[in-house]
Formats: sequence, structure tokens, C-alpha cells
Amino acid sequence: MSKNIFSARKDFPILTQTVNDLPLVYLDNAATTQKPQCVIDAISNYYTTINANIHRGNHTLAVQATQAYEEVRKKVAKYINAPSPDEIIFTRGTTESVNLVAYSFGEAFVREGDEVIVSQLEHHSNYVPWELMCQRQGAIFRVIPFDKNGELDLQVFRGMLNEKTRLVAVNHVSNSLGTVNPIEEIIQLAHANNVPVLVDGAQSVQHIAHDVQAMGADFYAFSGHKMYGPMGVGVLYGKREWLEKMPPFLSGGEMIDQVTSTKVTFNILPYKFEAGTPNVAGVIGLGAAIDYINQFDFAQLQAYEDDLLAYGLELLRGIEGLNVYGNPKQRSAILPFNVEGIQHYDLGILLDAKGIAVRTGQHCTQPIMDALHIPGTVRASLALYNSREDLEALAHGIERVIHMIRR
Amino acid sequence: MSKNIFSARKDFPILTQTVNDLPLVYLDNAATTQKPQCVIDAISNYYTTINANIHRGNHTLAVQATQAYEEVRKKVAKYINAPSPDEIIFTRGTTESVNLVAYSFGEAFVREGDEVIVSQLEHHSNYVPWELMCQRQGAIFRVIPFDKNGELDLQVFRGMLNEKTRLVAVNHVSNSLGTVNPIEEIIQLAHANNVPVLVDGAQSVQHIAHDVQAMGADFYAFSGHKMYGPMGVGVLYGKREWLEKMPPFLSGGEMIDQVTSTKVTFNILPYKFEAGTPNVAGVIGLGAAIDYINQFDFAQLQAYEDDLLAYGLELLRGIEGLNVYGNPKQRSAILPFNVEGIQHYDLGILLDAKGIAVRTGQHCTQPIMDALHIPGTVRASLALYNSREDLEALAHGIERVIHMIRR
Amino acid sequence: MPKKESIQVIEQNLIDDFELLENWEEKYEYLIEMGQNMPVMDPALKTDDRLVQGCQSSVWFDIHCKDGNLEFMADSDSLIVKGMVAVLNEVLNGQPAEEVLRSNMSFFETLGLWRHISSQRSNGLTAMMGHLKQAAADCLGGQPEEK
Amino acid sequence: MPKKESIQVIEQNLIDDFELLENWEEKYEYLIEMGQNMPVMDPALKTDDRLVQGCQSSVWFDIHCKDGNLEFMADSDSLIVKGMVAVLNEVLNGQPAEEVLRSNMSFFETLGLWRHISSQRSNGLTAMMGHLKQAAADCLGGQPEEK
Ligand SMILES: Cc1ncc(COP(=O)(O)O)c(C=O)c1O
Ligand SMILES: Cc1ncc(COP(=O)(O)O)c(C=O)c1O
Repeated sequence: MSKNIFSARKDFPILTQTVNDLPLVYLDNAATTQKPQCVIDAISNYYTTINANIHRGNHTLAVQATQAYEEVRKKVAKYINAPSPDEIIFTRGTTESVNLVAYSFGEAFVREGDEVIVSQLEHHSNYVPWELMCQRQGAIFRVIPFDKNGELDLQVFRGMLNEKTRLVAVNHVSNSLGTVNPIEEIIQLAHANNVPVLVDGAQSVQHIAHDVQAMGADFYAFSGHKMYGPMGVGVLYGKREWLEKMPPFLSGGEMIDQVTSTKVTFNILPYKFEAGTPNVAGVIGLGAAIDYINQFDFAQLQAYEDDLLAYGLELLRGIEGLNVYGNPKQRSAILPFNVEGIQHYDLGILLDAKGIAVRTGQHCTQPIMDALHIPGTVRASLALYNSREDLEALAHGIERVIHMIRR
Repeated sequence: MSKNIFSARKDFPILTQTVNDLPLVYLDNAATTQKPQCVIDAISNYYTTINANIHRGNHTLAVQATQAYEEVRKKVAKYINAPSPDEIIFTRGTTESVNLVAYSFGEAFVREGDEVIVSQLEHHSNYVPWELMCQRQGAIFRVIPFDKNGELDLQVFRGMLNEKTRLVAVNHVSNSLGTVNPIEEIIQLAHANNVPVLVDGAQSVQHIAHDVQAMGADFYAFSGHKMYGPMGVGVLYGKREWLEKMPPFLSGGEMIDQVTSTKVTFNILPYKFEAGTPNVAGVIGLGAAIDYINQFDFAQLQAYEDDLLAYGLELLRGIEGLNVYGNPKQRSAILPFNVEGIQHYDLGILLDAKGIAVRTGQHCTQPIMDALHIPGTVRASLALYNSREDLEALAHGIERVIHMIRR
Repeated sequence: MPKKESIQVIEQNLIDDFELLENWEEKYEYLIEMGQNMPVMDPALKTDDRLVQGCQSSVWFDIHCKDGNLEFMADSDSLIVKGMVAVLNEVLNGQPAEEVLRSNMSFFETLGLWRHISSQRSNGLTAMMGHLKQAAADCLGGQPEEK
Repeated sequence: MPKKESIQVIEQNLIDDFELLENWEEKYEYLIEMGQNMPVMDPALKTDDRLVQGCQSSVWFDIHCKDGNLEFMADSDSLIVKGMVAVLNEVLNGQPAEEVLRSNMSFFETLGLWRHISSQRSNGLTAMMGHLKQAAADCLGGQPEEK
């Protein structure tokens, strides 16, 4: 039987903290999630029992650490339904995953006059690497706009695709607006033009469907720390046919096959893209996080979070002068808003004084803020351990701040 | 009063393990060191009390996590005597640190026909990134050879330096032979030709002098996991004048100042080189590791390790048919050897059956093995928690294997 | 402008005031009130050359040097930053330039507000203090009286 | 070559043999002995085309298909790998190709040696088994008898 979602909160020791003598209401989950005890324990246990450098060692600890590390690779492959663990590359996080592809794919396949398409809904980490790559390669950088509901304009996207297009990079869920992009449709359109698609799954892998084969993604990037896992570990999934053709990115250590002063050959997949000592403890912690998520029925978990989000939207929309950004057909886990006459920064600081952690500012999405002509938003973002009470505390906190400032 | 070195062992919980029902004798420290309880606790405590994404957040956890992270930057700067914390960049490890410079410095300063010098004593991580960079930029890759004692030939090095030389990259201590290179002299020679030097400190920062200003290094790279800290965190120190002139490497997140679809500007140092969510927990753990090391008198620690190494050399040289590689004037923490008639791989496996963890093979230094015309070595490597008993167990274990195989 | 108390005395008064407040909420309320009670800055003065770089919110300073004393008007679009500006105004406005140069705002920490305000990626307070100190240095360097 | 026992029977015999050995040291000693007692491979056969890729040590296999059975000689410069080769020799040499195709070496784990041998970056055992299975498949595909 799957785990009851209402029992989740007590698995996260930090949530029993008080902040400014008030119970912590943590609603900054899109920035990073908290970690269940089992993840924290997995890291401690690793260091207490089998810590060793992996792959090249033959002694018992090295063998155990290697096995544990490679088990997680299989676990990740299964979690996102990748055809093979060889297509799972461990990185530091989404940002490194995207940069890896931007450098390596760019070097191999993008030439002067070619085009790369991203969306205006991207996090800087899935925008700037492509922009800089286009500058390096002399390629054209194109941006799919979004409409007043915060949805991508697929009509414009269709018109952008042509025989010069080399790659499309979009997120599944926007970290700023929560928009769930129609990823299958985007990928189908791109594939119909023989263009591969990189999906930034940083905000989707923990909340909504994450089957790379079902969506058809050529690359899929995400971070451990946003899915209840440790910091310093992330994943790049890539289809074997692409990864095989791409040159390595970082070099040194594990990823080498043979070296002389005139020639270097590289290790096979996935090692070819994993240079240097990896974050073994982080990978083990990520494995524990996946085990944790897998205890739940994922459909139930998603329904629970959707219900929470709907409740949050309802509460926020009931507050006079509060404006929620975007109105997409499907939204996931993100509540972006501002209150008339109160700066986002002030509102964030004053909510924190009440123990409520939200994020304020541009959320690394300046292109979105520019399009909305605002300097920033307040963002509350959800995780599986949040409750209706958390959202009530948020709404009540906002009311109090309004009262205090308007007085 | 500084901490007694003989009390160190009990701080490392993994060392009380048994392997194959025998007490663990861990002599694979050059691959990765074990972690004291205080480092493990620092990570758990971080996740249990202040975990948050840093820098952009205004809520209490984000503020606390940011402060803790930036405190470690100061701590690292102090540990290696960097002029400013702004010159300390957190990376995943030595390999990423070197790659960062190879990409960014290479793009900024290395042109067709220019030259880059490394040594034949390098780990692949400080060899291949330069070789590939030279291939990308059309530059010439030059390698300082080593002599029969395992020491670099500075005469040859002198002759290599010329007005085309753009950079020299050498390690302070060889991970394969343990040779301590005359780093000050190498840097002086390079600087006399206006050539900057990157020092790979992966095997020196925890064992010998590590004052970047005293040695004069322009760049200094090392890994947390080899100095009793967590995996997935490393450091690049760079002189401000170089870092200011270098373009960013990874992009996205934290390192951005302003973005539009036609222009990107970057954050100031050190953030310019820290893209994406960093390994905050790893950095906090690294801080705890530095605090741990700082409890000792470093000169005493170094003397203790030198004495251990001398004892180990004496024991090994007393074994018939055992050949220790290299005979440098100064050696640190590394015992590389082979036994006649026994393959290094077999010896490693059979020592492990006795609970003794050593590494076997090429140690990511194929250029050294090629120069020595051997397929690999057995390597025992020391840390501050090792004892004379560990070395006696090693020597005794080797004798037993010889006895068993020669029978 | 009447002769001011010394920086130390004003700081201590502020610390005493804030200590009377029970919790963060009240402290912020008081800080915001201080901001709202500050002399209003002429909107015409809110030009880009008076904007302090390095703050998350927009902050404008119009600084003059008069008889060796620093005098300024300031404003921000953030109520909290404006409160901080009001604290700076109360403590430093009209003080001798050399005193401004010698001061630091570490007493903010004692107010119980420091943690948030100090930890900004580009520390707003540090930027504002840097701005004021630069002006104080210019003032001592014998700049024309009305800069 | 006399008719061999089935793969299952030989595997079980080996497991029983190894169970009698007290500790890893003895198991390795026995494994090495098995290697040393193996029929010697003609050095002239140790050519690069007989080298198995993907092993940390050099391993050579000379494989033939005879009446639908797989027959081979093998050697390694590592005593331990040579011991593993000897186990493969004992279990698989002379077996029908279809049996070889169906077998896997998971019983190595039961010998108490698997942990080390299996976890190599490029798993030597996996590489060797892959090599043997390829030959078995070729054998069934109706290759000329002496490949
Ligand atoms: C949609 C999206 N992409 C990319 C990132 C970058 O992830 P990381 O900072 O873990 O590299 C984030 C996280 O902030 C994100 O929300
Ligand atoms: C001298 C030297 N340089 C570089 C490295 C690479 O370090 P890491 O694997 O932590 O990136 C090592 C470690 O193996 C080393 O010993």
C-alpha cells in the first residue's frame, strides 16, 4: 500500500523549526525543497560505512560505493523511464546539465546561421547558456513569447521552426508562473522538423508526469535539491544517439580511456560525461529521495498538490488588491502574485517576520518580468508536505501586512 | 593548545568498521579521505536547521544559509591565504576547477600557435583539459618530462618557456608518485616570462604548505573530499586580475546580472563563476573540515605524516622483490610500488581480502605509467588518522600474499 | 539645522526604542513608520545619477556638504528600505563628514533587523553606507560646497 | 572430450567446494590454484584479436565451435582473473552453445567473490561472458565449424 500523503510532514525534521518564535511555514519549494530524514540519514550512513572513491578502486569500500552509486543510476532511469541507465549522467544540477548540452551539442551541431529556440518562460539557466552558445557559434537565438494567460504561443513557435533550427529548449513547468507547457505537442512539432528538444524538468520532475519516453524528450535536465534530495547533484538524461555523437564536456579522471600527449580517447557512456570524482554521497541521497517519493502513489500525490494549489489560488484571489499572475489552463505548485501598493520585497520581509518563507524578486526569470512590465513578484511554491493550514497562514499573513501598511 | 594527532583516529566513525571480518586499514586516502564526525554532523545539521537556496532569498532560512555559505568562503580564503574571499570560487572539485580555467582562460588568452605547458607528472584532470583546450584553440601542448627519481626536469622546463607560452599547469604533489614539485621555483621561472601558473593542489592542500601568496600561484585548485570534507565540493582560487578578465564558464542562475534576448551582463566576482544552485551543504561541510584541520598544529601534522611515510618506505623497501617507484628529494603521503611476479591488480584484491584498502592501476596518470613502462602500480596513501600499525599491517599483508602466491 | 547629538548617542536612543518593541513585526512596523515620517524628497530629484547601485530596491540619495557636515535627502520605493534610510537620516544627517567616515552601521544588528537587511546578495545597507562615505570623503577633500 | 555434466550441476559442485573454504583468503587461494591447474594456452595464441576488450587485465580467449558445443582455451596475466577464467572453463567449456547462451554467471556471487569481480568499471566478467555468448550465437548461426 502506498504511503499516506498526510503523514509526509513529520518526515521532514526542519519543518518542526520555529522562525522568529513562530512555526516555520515553508513555501519556497521551487527554490529548494526540504529533505526527509531518510535522505539525511542516507548521506550520514554513506560517510559512516562505505565512503570511497568509485569505479577505479578494487577494495571493498570502493566496490560497495560503486555499486550503491550505479544502483541510483538505475533508479533514476526507472523514475524517468529512460530506456537505459547509460543515458543518465550525473551533474551538479539543472544548470550544469543544460550547460553541458549547450557546450557539447553546440560544438558538434550548431554552425553559423543556424537557429536555436527557447521560450520566454525560461529560467536563466535554460536561457542564457543557449544565448551565449549562439553568440559563440554565430547562431540565431529565438524566443517563443507567452500570452496574457502565461501560456506559450505555439502558433508563433510553429512559424519559427525551419530547416535552420538545431535545437529547442523549454521547461515543462515555469518556475515563475507555474505554467505547465504542452510539452508533448512542442516536442511533436519540433520532431516533425527533425529538431531535438531539451526539456528543463527542474519544476516538473517532482510534481507532474516525468516519463521521458512518453513525452519524447531528447534531453531532460533536473536537480536533486528540488525533489527532496541533496544539493550538489542533478541529472542529465540524453538519448543515446545524441550522447554518442556529442564530444565530452568536462575532461579528466573517470571519463578518459587512453591518453598520450598527442591523442585522447574517451570512456563509454555515461562515464564519458562524468569527469572527476562525482558527488557520490549526493547521488546516494538522490536515490533515497526517489525511494521516498516512490512510497507515495504518484497520481495521488499530484492530485493532492493540485488541490492545494487550487485552494491557494482561491484564498489569494479573495484578498483585495492582490493580483495573481498568469491564468494557464494547467498550473503546477506555483503561486505568483503582488499586492497593490506593497513592494514584493517588503511583503516578503514582512511575511518572514511571521515565520512564512516565500521568495520575492525576479526568480531568475528577467525575460518574464520584462514581458509583464513588473520589477518582480512574490512567489509561494508548494511541496508534498505543505498543507491547507500553510496556505491559510500565508493568506492571513498577507492580510495582516496589508492592514499594517495601509493603516 | 592544538589537538593531539594521536587522538584523530577516533573522530572518524568509518575507521571502526570491519571489512571481511577484519579491521579496516584504509590506505586509499589520495583517492578520497574519510570524514570526521563533525563534518558528517555539519551536513545533517544544515539540512535539519537552515537548508534553503541562497543569495536571492530574503526569508530567515535563506539568510542563514547564505551567511553560513559565505562564512566558509572567508574560511577557505584564510586557509590558503588568498588576499580576498572574492577570489574563492566554489566548484564540484579539482577537475571542474581546472576545466573552468581551461575553457575560460583558453577562450580569453590562448590563440593559434600559442603554447601551454603541463608536466608528465599530472593527473589526467590537470592534463587532458589543457590538451583538449590546445586542440580547440590550435595551440601547442608541451609536457615537462620527469627523471629517474620521479622529479621534473626544470632544465627542460626553462627551455620550454618562451614568448608564446600562455600558461603553465602543474600539481604541487603528484598523486601517483608523491613527488613534491619545487612549486615556488616553477612559478618564479614562469613569472619571469610573464606566464601565469595554475597549481593543482589536490594532493597538497591537506598535507603540506598551501599558502597561495607565498607560492605565488595565479590559480590554485583542490577538492573538498580529499581533505576530510564532503564530496561534490571543490575550490578554484584565482588572482582577481585574471578572474576579472576571464569570461564566465557555466551560465544561468546566480551568475547573471541582466538578461535580454540580445544581451547578457554578469554578476561580480566570485558569483560570475558560480552558476546555478551551489552545493550549499557541501560547502558547509568543507568549512567543518577546515575547522577540523585547524584544530591541529599544521607543522606537527606535517611532521607526523612525514614520519609515517618514512616508516612506510622503510618497511616496504625491506620486502624482497618489492620495488618502490621514484626517489624524489621530497615526497608526500604516497607509497607507490609493485612486487615482482605479482600483478598490481592481484595484489590489491588479495590485500583487500585482509581488510587493507589500497588502490591499484594507473591512478589516472597514464603518462607516468607510459614513462615508467609499467601497466600500473599498487598505491598506499596516507592521511592524518593513519598509524604505524596501519603500515605494519600493509607490510605484513604483502608478505603473506607473496608467500601464498610463490608457494 | 540645530546641532545634532553625537552618532553614538542617537544610535543608543534608537537601540533603546527598538528594544521596547516586542517582536519583529512591531520592529518592522516602527521602522516603516520612521520611513513614512521622513521629510519628503522632491520627485524631481529621483534621477538615475542619484540612484544607489547594488540595492534590490531603488534608493535615491541627494547629498550635500555644508560647513564640513553631510546633509542629505533620500527615498526608496520599498517601505522597509525607506525605513532603513530613515535610520541613516536620523543618525547621520547633519553630522560632521569625518564622523560619518568613522561610523559603521553595525548597530543595525542590535536593532534585530540586521540579519535580513545585511544578507542581501548585493547588500543594500553596505551600498548605501558606501555611498554616504564616498560623499563624506569628497566633502573632506574640499569639494565645492554644493556638489 | 567426455560428455560433461550440466551447467547447473557443475555450478553447484563449485559452490559446495567454495563453501568449505573458511574465508576470502582461502577462497582466493583456491581460485588462483584453479587457474594454475588449467590447461596451458599456447603463447602463440595470445594475439590481439583474441584479447577481450573491457577487462582491467589482459585476457585472451581462443574459442571453437564443435558439433554445436563451445570449446575454448583462455589465459590472463592476472592470477585472479585467470582463476575466474578457470571457473568459466570448468562450467562452460564443452557445453552446447544453446546452454551457454542461456547461462549467466550470477553463481559467482554465491562463491563469495562476486562483489569484487563484478564491480569493475568495465566489468571483466561481463566482458568475458559477452565474448563467450557471442561465440555461442555465431556457433548456432551455422558458422563454419572451425571459426
Ligand atoms: C525551471 C528551472 N530551471 C533551472 C533551474 C536551475 O536549477 P539549479 O539551480 O538547481 O541548477 C531552476 C531552479 O531554480 C528552475 O526552476
Ligand atoms: C593531483 C590530482 N589532481 C586532480 C585530481 C582530481 O580531483 P577530483 O576527482 O576531486 O576532481 C586528483 C584526484 O584524483 C588528483 O590526485
